Amino acid sequence: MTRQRVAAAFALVGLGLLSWGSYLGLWVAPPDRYMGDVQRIMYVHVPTAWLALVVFTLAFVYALLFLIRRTWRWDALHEATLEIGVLYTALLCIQGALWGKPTWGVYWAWDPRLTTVAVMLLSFAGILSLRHFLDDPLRRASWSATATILASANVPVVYYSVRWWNSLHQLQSTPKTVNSAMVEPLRINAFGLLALTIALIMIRSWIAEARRRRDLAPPLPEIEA
Amino acid sequence: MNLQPIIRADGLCRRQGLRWVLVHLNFELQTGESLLLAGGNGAGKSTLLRLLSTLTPPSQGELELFGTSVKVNRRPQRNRIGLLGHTNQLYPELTPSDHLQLWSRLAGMELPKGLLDRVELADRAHDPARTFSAGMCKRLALARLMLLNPDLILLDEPFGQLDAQGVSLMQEAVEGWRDQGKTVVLATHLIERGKPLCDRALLLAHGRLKWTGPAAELSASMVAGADS
Amino acid sequence: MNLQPIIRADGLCRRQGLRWVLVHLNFELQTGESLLLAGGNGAGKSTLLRLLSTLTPPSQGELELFGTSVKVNRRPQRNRIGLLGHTNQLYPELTPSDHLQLWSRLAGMELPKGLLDRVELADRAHDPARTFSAGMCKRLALARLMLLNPDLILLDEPFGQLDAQGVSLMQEAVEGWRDQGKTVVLATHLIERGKPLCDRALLLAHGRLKWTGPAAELSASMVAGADS
Amino acid sequence: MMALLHKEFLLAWRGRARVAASLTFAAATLLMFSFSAGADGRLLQRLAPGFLWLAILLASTLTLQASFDAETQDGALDGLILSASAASIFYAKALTNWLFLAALGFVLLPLIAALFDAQLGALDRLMSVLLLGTAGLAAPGTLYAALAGRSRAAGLMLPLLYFPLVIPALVSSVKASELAFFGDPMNQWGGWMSLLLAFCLIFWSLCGALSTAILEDG
Amino acid sequence: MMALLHKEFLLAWRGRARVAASLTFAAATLLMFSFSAGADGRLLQRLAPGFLWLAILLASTLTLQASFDAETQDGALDGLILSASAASIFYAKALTNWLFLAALGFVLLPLIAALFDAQLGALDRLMSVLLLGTAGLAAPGTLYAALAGRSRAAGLMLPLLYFPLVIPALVSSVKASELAFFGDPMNQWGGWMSLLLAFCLIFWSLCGALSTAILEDG
Ligand code: HEM
Ligand SMILES: Nc1ncnc2c1ncn2[C@@H]1O[C@H](COP(=O)(O)OP(=O)(O)OP(=O)(O)O)[C@@H](O)[C@H]1O
Ligand SMILES: Nc1ncnc2c1ncn2[C@@H]1O[C@H](COP(=O)(O)OP(=O)(O)OP(=O)(O)O)[C@@H](O)[C@H]1O
Ligand SMILES: [Mg+2]
Ligand SMILES: [Mg+2]
Repeated sequence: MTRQRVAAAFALVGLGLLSWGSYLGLWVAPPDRYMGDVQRIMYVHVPTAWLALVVFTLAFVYALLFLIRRTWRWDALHEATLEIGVLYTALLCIQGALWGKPTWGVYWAWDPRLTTVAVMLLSFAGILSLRHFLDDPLRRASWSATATILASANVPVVYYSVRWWNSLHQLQSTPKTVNSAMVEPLRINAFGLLALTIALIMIRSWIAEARRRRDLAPPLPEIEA
Repeated sequence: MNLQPIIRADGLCRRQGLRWVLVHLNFELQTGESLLLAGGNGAGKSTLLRLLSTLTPPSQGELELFGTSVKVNRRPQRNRIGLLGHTNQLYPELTPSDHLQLWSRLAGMELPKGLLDRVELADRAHDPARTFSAGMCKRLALARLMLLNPDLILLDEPFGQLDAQGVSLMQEAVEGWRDQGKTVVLATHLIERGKPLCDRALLLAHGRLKWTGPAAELSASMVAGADS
Repeated sequence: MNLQPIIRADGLCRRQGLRWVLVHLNFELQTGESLLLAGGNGAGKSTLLRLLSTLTPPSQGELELFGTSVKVNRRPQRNRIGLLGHTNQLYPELTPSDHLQLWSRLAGMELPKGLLDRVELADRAHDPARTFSAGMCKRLALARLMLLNPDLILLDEPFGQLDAQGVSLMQEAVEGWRDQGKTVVLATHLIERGKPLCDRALLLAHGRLKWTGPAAELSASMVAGADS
Repeated sequence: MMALLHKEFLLAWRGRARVAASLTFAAATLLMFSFSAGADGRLLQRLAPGFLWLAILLASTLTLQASFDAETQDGALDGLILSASAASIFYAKALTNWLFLAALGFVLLPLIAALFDAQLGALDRLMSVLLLGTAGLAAPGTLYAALAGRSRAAGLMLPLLYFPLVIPALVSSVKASELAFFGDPMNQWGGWMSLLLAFCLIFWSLCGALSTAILEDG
Repeated sequence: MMALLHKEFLLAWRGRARVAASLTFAAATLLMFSFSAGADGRLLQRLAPGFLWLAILLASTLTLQASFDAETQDGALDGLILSASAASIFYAKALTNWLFLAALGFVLLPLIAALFDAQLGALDRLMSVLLLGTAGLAAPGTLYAALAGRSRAAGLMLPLLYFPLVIPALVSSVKASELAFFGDPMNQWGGWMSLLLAFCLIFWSLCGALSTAILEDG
């Protein structure tokens, strides 16, 4: 019971902070000098980006822990972080594309950060789909953990190589010093999303664990001679 | 020969997909004993043999082979196990002599002469395995076990697809292993053929252990009755 | 029942790769007769059955089924032939009820009730075939033949992988077909099981016809002797 | 024929995760293309129609092969050949593959538009190119998949036979898509489409006729 | 390990027709690329290095898959796992695949030069890029082929996992080849090669370590 309370508390705090931050971002903060109101997407975009990275980092950690410890808890958390991470990166790409159209004039640019996000999305979506095609729970857990480790090890290399690949075609404006009226909603939203993410990971990993328990604990322990 | 159990299953369970295929198996097998696995279609014989080969891990419960749990490092156990399952573990493009060479090199042993003669494949030694008939593939797979001579030998329907000569070859091989003190586990529906080769029998039905005892006491009616 | 031969082989030869697998076979089978194919491993039984199913064409010689050569249009013949070979002809992802539905629709017939019950797969009617054990797949393949009820039924090692119940199911099926005047050709190494089901026997060795006569006269020693 | 179609849809439905995976595969190929072409946005935009069709082509090899894998794995095709005519087996499979490929193309369109900043100029034209072009791929592809699936090196044989054969379909689809994407000042679209249509007509009938030779013999 | 290597070479030798086929396949892909990129000679020339690597990448998926098909078809892998360590199975396969891909690359070079009218600038550089780049493909590819070959949708899973992973190797190989093809005024070749080398080192060791989890479990 207490676990559920903690998750609910995190979810409530997260939602509360998110709505407060979004209120500040949408109505209180001043519009951007160059981009105008469109720039307000930033208040969700940047927290989504940060959290996506955090969640994938966690996925890597959980995958490693599973391979070392071989306990199902880490697999449940691994599954949860994989799925939430893929969700966030997908959202990130959609938000970014919606923002990119008015600011850059294109939905997508082959800029290192964006490209890395796309590669991450594909890599981890592939791992989710791999999990789907493996019936045996142990195989699923250890093979997908392997794939997660490989994919995570790859992300920095991708970033580095794409940045270099593309060094001549910088499209993105360098992050300008954001004015303090903008910092506050950003920070609030980031913490809100963090709390919500913690709640989501908890809940999703319970689901995974419950499924595994349903799948794995013998429902028929009739002891016979 | 020591009397340490070579196989010890304690609450052994295995789940495949959504189904519990093996449920709470408890049994032991001493080194040098040979075991007959009986049971109807879908009873779980093949699944149990794969568990014993360490190729699939138990979903629950404990399985010890050669005195150590299969959850620990399986490499040393694996070198002592030979499996002849539903598949023959052959490379379609390789010839019998390629296969024998590969297996003996992998095991780091000399290739004994006349092995292909024994399984009556000598005249086809240089044809790729994909051109072989079902029984010829099985014979080649048998040659592998004869070559490697592992300590624990797992046979899934060893008499299937073999002609009369092949069957007696298989029977001789099993008897030879028993004489050498090897442990043989044999799953078959032809229990009349299996009984003389085994000391003990284990009857499975729907993944549960229904009966275990001396092989000679197992009868066809018991197998037929176990399912219902 | 007419006395036209349902199968007539005249100098039938088949070459696989570089090897003549069947050499100058001459035999006839009357409608309603059933034939036991015997022979050692690699004798050519499976190859002959595939020829009889029209799935592989003869390399030389003449093969007539239902009175017409297989070189002419094979479509009408094919609808009257059922083959249960080394493969079970199942789709791994489809369930037994999917399979039955497909087969009955293809043949344009009603799906009789209780078919899955007869092969004891009713409780697994909605599991994909890839999760089935070897014997369960074979049972489903048998259900196909029971459903289609073709005029010429070709069985390659029908008793393999089946448990005792499955074997008697298969025996009953064959007897049922014989009572209906269907023609059954059955290749097996378990000749004691095959003999009571067949009128005539045909002994192959290295692709040649060694002997043909009443099934009851075939003995294990003849089969063993034919090879050498 | 209806029974066969029903079976194909059933197989697709039971393997629907595979369908989703092949979509991701196509997206991955698009990404790979842009990496090997370089980061120049203008260039990428220009190459977009070609990439669209290459992605479809590559995804089609995989799905074509998978569709015959299911048949040959346990010899199911033997049973089919005994109870249905080669042409009906062929057309049922070709039709399903066509629908699948066309659907794949429709899903890739917005992706292409976003990734390569290609305006989806004349959408109706694009749609018809997709429909016709994938039809041009499906018929020879299915036939060759049947042939390759029963030869020894299935994975390799299929593209080997199939790629050279569909070059006309590919070229005219790419050209017609280019005209639909970037405008058609010289009114050539109709010409390419007729070529495509001719290709489809020829190969849907020819492959149907030849399917007998491939599925019934041997 | 030597026994395993010997087996791999034997398999390749017995299946040499397949090897020839994959060469033809790569050539066919190159042809498809040039068709879908259009007939502009200058453009083609510029895209040649990218297409070379794409062709190698696509051919590699096929050969990687074929190399595990032989193992899983009749359960031979089961026997191997019982008698050899996962790492030795993995390295033997990865090494053979590497050699094969490198050889494929060498054979494609003159073809590329002819098809796309690309001068083979610095041949020694090209050779070393090919060696290192194919090494970068071979290690993760072999691991994922082992994994995909035993999951349900082998043909799809392999490229799905493998493509995103080898993007750095692909990008740096393409870049390094471009510099070798067209000259290297800013002396960046060494940088790309170090990146490639780092990628190879990371993944040859990481994949070897992880092969245990994939080949020994389940
Ligand atoms: C890890 C991933 C990402 C991070 C950390 C990130 C971070 C940021 C930050 C901090 C800004 C604000 C910059 C400013 O206001 O000056 C920004 C702007 C922007 N981002 Fe992202 N982002 C990520 C991924 C993406 C993706 C995948 C897209 C998809 C198209 C995208 C599209 C944009 C756009 C269009 C802008 C505004 C344009 C500009 O300021 O130049 N971002 N991002
Ligand atoms: N992947 C799977 N998913 C679900 N059930 C499975 C799976 N694999 C096997 N089973 C089930 O496990 C049971 C035991 O299968 P197993 O192959 O061990 O039987 P068996 O005793 O060898 O039978 P047979 O005599 O027919 O070979 C069967 O009921 C089968 O349906
Ligand atoms: N593709 C091929 N190339 C060369 N020889 C082949 C080929 N296919 C089969 N053969 C040979 O044909 C012979 C007969 O094979 P077949 O499968 O018909 O034997 P069988 O009587 O069914 O044997 P079994 O009892 O072992 O099943 C064997 O010697 C086999 O090696
Ligand atoms: Mg079994
Ligand atoms: Mg046979």
